Amino acid sequence: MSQSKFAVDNSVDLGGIRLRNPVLTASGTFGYGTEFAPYLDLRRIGGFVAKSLTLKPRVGNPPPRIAEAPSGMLNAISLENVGVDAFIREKLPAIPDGVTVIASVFETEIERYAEVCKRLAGVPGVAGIEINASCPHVKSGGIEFGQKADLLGPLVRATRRASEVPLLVKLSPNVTDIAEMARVCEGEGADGLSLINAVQALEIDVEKRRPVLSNTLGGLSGPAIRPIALRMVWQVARAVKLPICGIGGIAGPEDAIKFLLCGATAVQVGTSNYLNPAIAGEVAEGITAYAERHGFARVRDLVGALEAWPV
Amino acid sequence: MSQSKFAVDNSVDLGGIRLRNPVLTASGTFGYGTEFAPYLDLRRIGGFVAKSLTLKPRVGNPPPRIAEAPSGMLNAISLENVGVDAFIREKLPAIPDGVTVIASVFETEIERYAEVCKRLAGVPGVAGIEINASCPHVKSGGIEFGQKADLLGPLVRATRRASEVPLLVKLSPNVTDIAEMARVCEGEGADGLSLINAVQALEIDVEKRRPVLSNTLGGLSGPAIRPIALRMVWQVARAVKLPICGIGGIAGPEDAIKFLLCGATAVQVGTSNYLNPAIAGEVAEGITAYAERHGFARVRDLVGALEAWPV
Amino acid sequence: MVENRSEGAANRRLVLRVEGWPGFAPGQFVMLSPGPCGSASRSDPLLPRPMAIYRAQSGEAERSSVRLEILYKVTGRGTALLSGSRSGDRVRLLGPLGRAFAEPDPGEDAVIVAGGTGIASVYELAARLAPRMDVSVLLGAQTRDALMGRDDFSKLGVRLQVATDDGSEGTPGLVTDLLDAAIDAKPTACIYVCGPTAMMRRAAEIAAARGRPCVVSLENTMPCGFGVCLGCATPLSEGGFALTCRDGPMFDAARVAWDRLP
Amino acid sequence: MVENRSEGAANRRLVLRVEGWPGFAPGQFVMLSPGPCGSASRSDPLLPRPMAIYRAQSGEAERSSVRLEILYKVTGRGTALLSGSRSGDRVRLLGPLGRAFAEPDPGEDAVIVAGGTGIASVYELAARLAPRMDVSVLLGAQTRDALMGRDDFSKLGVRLQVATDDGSEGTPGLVTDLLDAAIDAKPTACIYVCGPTAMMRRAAEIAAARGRPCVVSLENTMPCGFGVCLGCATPLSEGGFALTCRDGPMFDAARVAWDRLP
Ligand SMILES: Cc1cc2nc3c(=O)[nH]c(=O)nc-3n(C[C@H](O)[C@H](O)[C@H](O)COP(=O)(O)OP(=O)(O)OC[C@H]3O[C@@H](n4cnc5c(N)ncnc54)[C@H](O)[C@@H]3O)c2cc1C
Ligand SMILES: Cc1cc2nc3c(=O)[nH]c(=O)nc-3n(C[C@H](O)[C@H](O)[C@H](O)COP(=O)(O)OP(=O)(O)OC[C@H]3O[C@@H](n4cnc5c(N)ncnc54)[C@H](O)[C@@H]3O)c2cc1C
Ligand SMILES: Cc1cc2nc3c(=O)[nH]c(=O)nc-3n(C[C@H](O)[C@H](O)[C@H](O)COP(=O)(O)O)c2cc1C
Ligand SMILES: Cc1cc2nc3c(=O)[nH]c(=O)nc-3n(C[C@H](O)[C@H](O)[C@H](O)COP(=O)(O)O)c2cc1C
Ligand code: FES
Ligand code: FES
Repeated sequence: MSQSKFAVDNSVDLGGIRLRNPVLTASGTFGYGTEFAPYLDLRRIGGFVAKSLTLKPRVGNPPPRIAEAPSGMLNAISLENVGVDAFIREKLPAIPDGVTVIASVFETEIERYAEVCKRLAGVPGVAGIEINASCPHVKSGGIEFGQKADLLGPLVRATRRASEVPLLVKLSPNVTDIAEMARVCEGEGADGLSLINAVQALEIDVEKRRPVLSNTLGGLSGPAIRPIALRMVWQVARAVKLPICGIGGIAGPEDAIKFLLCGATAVQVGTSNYLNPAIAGEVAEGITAYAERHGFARVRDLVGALEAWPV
Repeated sequence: MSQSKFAVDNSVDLGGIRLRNPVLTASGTFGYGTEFAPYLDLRRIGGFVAKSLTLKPRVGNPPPRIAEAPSGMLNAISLENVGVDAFIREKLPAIPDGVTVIASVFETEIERYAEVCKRLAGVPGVAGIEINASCPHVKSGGIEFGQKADLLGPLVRATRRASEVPLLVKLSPNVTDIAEMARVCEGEGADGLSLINAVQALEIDVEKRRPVLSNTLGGLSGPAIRPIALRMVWQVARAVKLPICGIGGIAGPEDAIKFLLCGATAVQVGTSNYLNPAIAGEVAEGITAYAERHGFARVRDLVGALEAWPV
Repeated sequence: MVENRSEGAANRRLVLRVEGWPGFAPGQFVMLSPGPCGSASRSDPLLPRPMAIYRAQSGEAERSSVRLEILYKVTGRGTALLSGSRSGDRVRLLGPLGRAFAEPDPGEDAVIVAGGTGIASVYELAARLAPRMDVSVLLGAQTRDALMGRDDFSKLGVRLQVATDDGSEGTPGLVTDLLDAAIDAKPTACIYVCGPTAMMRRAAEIAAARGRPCVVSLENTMPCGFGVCLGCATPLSEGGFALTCRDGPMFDAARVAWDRLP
Repeated sequence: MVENRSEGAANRRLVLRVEGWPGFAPGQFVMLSPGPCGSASRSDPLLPRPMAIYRAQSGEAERSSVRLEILYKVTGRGTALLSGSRSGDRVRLLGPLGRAFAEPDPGEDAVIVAGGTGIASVYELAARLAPRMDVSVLLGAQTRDALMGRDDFSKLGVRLQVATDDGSEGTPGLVTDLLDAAIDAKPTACIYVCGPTAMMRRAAEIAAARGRPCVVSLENTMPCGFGVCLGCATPLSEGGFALTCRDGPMFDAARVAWDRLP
């Protein structure tokens, strides 16, 4: 282990998206980027994934949309967003130069997913597209696209065809076999995988004797899900060759490093942005410091650098 | 809401197992019962589920077997137990009269599961059998019995035939559709369902750059998983008529009440027993106090007493 | 943390020394860590708690640091943990956040109606308006003990009236019962309201019936406080939602879809 | 909590007032909540921390309460949180747990070897054996500053020797380097060891080579401390595992499968 200081190369390549460093921020937790300007110089991080977009602007669920949980929170925001056209027209231009933006897309039908991707294709400033597969497939009675291989496959195929932009697929954790879903995406030509989305969960108000969320169910995020996310990233890294963006409960540099060691090429910070809007920058700098301390000249050499136990 | 004090009827019927009150303790977190005698009068709780038994005594994984996690812990104890015969011969007789004991069974093959159930059948003091379906099915390369309907169905069928004792099936949370697994168990004649078992997870030691657990993967338990467990209990309660025993992160009476409101007939306290060996008694008494305060004459009237949000 | 003392009932006053404070406008709030930040991080409870800025006084010596006061009530886990913290502890704070109360139109007076912890949101408004116009303040609480900030308000030179549910101080009953008479006395007043939802709704109805403009300060679960999580939706009467943290917490009462508040 | 003060380097001394303490035997431990128990429950960090009972003195007035002392080192989150707690705070404690050190056979002397935080586990043993036999205590630490409990041991009337890695106190080097000479001086001694695994292993090897009985006090992650979670397995040379908390933490060194310790 080297103690000498040298310039660490922080850059990584996430399925064709070249990132200054491996720390992104997660869709839905970073607005459209500009909200963070007072707290964080966006050039300190690798980039951000914008709030998921639908074809038309949508309003979300009635309140309460949020419930606190042990080391986590539940949200049921639903589809609320400005719509893809307003994003391109108003939100993208407001983002400073030199900031990598990944657009996130979700819809209720495959054709609509593809149409949103088409509109994003070739728009300057869109470095990549992330397909949020955790959206319920309306015709299948609430099951998410990301929960069934035969819904996910066609979705990836259609969105792959819709644009040349690097395509990440964001996987749902609410599955028996995450590796199977990853293989489906790889087979259909995705450039990378993001995982995990929030875990389906429920919180109850015992005094009112009803679910806290007006939507009843919500997505659990935050440190509570981190060990689950790490497991899934580790499983997926062993199942496919695609680069992985690790997500789930990252609250500091150590957490991000765990994902890298498990095989993630980059990470996304989610819920923690709310608690400390500068956290993603601190995570990026902490990774560099760790690489220095442990003698890794390139942060990408940390990816998958996990030692196994003797069997 | 009545403020008057009256004698609350705490008893519940869990698939033919009559319980003094709805609070059990979870398999693997309560040893064989006697370990808790210095801290908790076992008559304060509804009963306990003993450590899962295999046909022959087994030793578990090498250390480290435990990793701490945000609001939870990971364990990879594996199959360590005294074996069904020693349980019947030595452990059961040591348990004081009037304490309801449920035996838990796990094995790597269906025939062995059934054999353990046969040996437990008719043994005085065994009030019920809980089938731990979270055991990897050896021939299917690590997938758990509880993760695939066509492994789970035959398992429930065989163990159902092996004894007349009330049969609970403990479900794995590592599935896409927990309701489907519940329906399989109902179809095969189970008397009740216990859920959830620990969630498959991974924790990394960044300084050693290796998994904390010698087994790499472990089961996440504790408050972190409670919102996931509540969601699954709620889903299962809407899918089947079987009574449910709710498990996952219960740390106090409020948590147990959440499970009852979601449709669980009884609950099991797990990890929290380690932090406070008297907690299960406190949970039981807290439920009674809640019922009194909210004017429920019978604790079982709390089961499923959740109000829905207006749609 | 400079001080954290009981103010009667479950109420407490927190005094923080804050460096680099940019100043604030009445009605703004901060996000406060749920309990002190100890020597190591803990992820439970996770979310920061929104708390109105009661008032902020410049430090004597150092220009950049202020004494920031917060009046809070212990209601759940986060506020209970906060109540256990002591002088010398550190808390994490983000703010000031949210929009300020809109000032009354020229020539208008102000009637401020506040109940429970809502009182903490309106002190600064009363303090800033009092030198410039005629201000009536109506404060409500369940009991005399639970009444926050009474003594501070009585030093402001405002017309102060109190109502308590049990009549242990001031008029027995709801503070909104005093509103009609206050409007009678100041027919051109703008009405400012902060308190429990039912109380704000009632006050808004009275103001509407009397044709007076009414501004309410709403609460909502707020994970971020600065408009990014979309968690704090307030349903609007025109349809759709506003974000309580970014578009509020102050709203024109007529814009709020009271029926669709949880 | 009566006191929580620095003892040099990252070490601290915790003094607790405990009611209804049943007494304890040398080598036993308690499970301590990771940080103080505040005014509301927090589930992170979750697990209690095992800590040796350094010593316990009966309270002057009340017979049932004792002053329980723990020497600990701040290594991670739980101990960092503990270090932030102050006099008056409450901690949750379960114990005494585990088996005691077996006494030397009649006619045997005792050589006690302890390093780092392991020193905290052997003070009471030294204190109880000293009046009855010839006791040598060899203490090791990285630096003089990091050496725990030195002054307490020097009051016990034991033969005390110190080694530090950097030579800032006593002999430079490993404490186990002193063991051979100590056995030379006391050829019939029973050897007691507590410290880092590598050090215990080395001491066990020396004891075995000299044909002396050797007892080691092992560490392990312990969620429960009373034998129910099966989380604290120590691999045995005879095959299988023992539970560190229930069957130990003291083990006959010859029974431990050192190669299979993590
Ligand atoms: C803009 C604004 C200003 C506020 N100013 C004050 C003030 O000055 N003094 C004061 O005592 N209280 C104030 N509140 C209410 C205060 O935020 C809650 O009482 C507090 O969050 C409760 O936290 P808890 O941990 O004690 O309760 P818990 O029930 O444990 O909280 C669980 C979750 O629900 C949220 N929550 C619970 N009650 C409320 C509530 N009424 N409003 C918003 N979120 C809630 C918490 O923030 C947390 O995320 C304000 C709320 C808002 C939105
Ligand atoms: C029987 C016994 C007696 C002990 N006596 C003392 C003592 O008197 N003084 C002292 O300073 N330390 C003692 N230790 C070690 C002490 O328990 C650990 O230093 C402490 O648990 C670290 O907690 P943490 O939160 O600071 O570290 P973290 O790394 O945050 O802990 C994470 C998890 O790992 C466990 N863990 C980490 N290190 C150890 C360790 N060395 N041993 C056991 N569990 C560990 C923690 O308990 C926790 O569950 C003893 C350990 C055992 C088993
Ligand atoms: C309030 C909130 C809104 C979210 N909205 C989106 C979204 O629009 N699209 C998406 O792909 N993920 C969304 N997520 C999920 C996050 O991007 C992330 O996958 C998840 O929260 C896990 O990471 P974390 O634990 O770091 O928060 C949202 C999460 C939260 C908490
Ligand atoms: C150390 C440990 C050992 C366990 N062993 C078993 C077991 O043998 N059989 C079983 O069915 N479940 C076992 N479990 C799972 C628990 O019974 C329970 O389902 C799970 O821990 C979730 O509940 P909790 O969050 O309250 O702990 C074990 C859990 C832990 C923490
Ligand atoms: S609190 Fe996050 S948007 Fe308002
Ligand atoms: S710590 Fe649980 S068995 Fe030893």
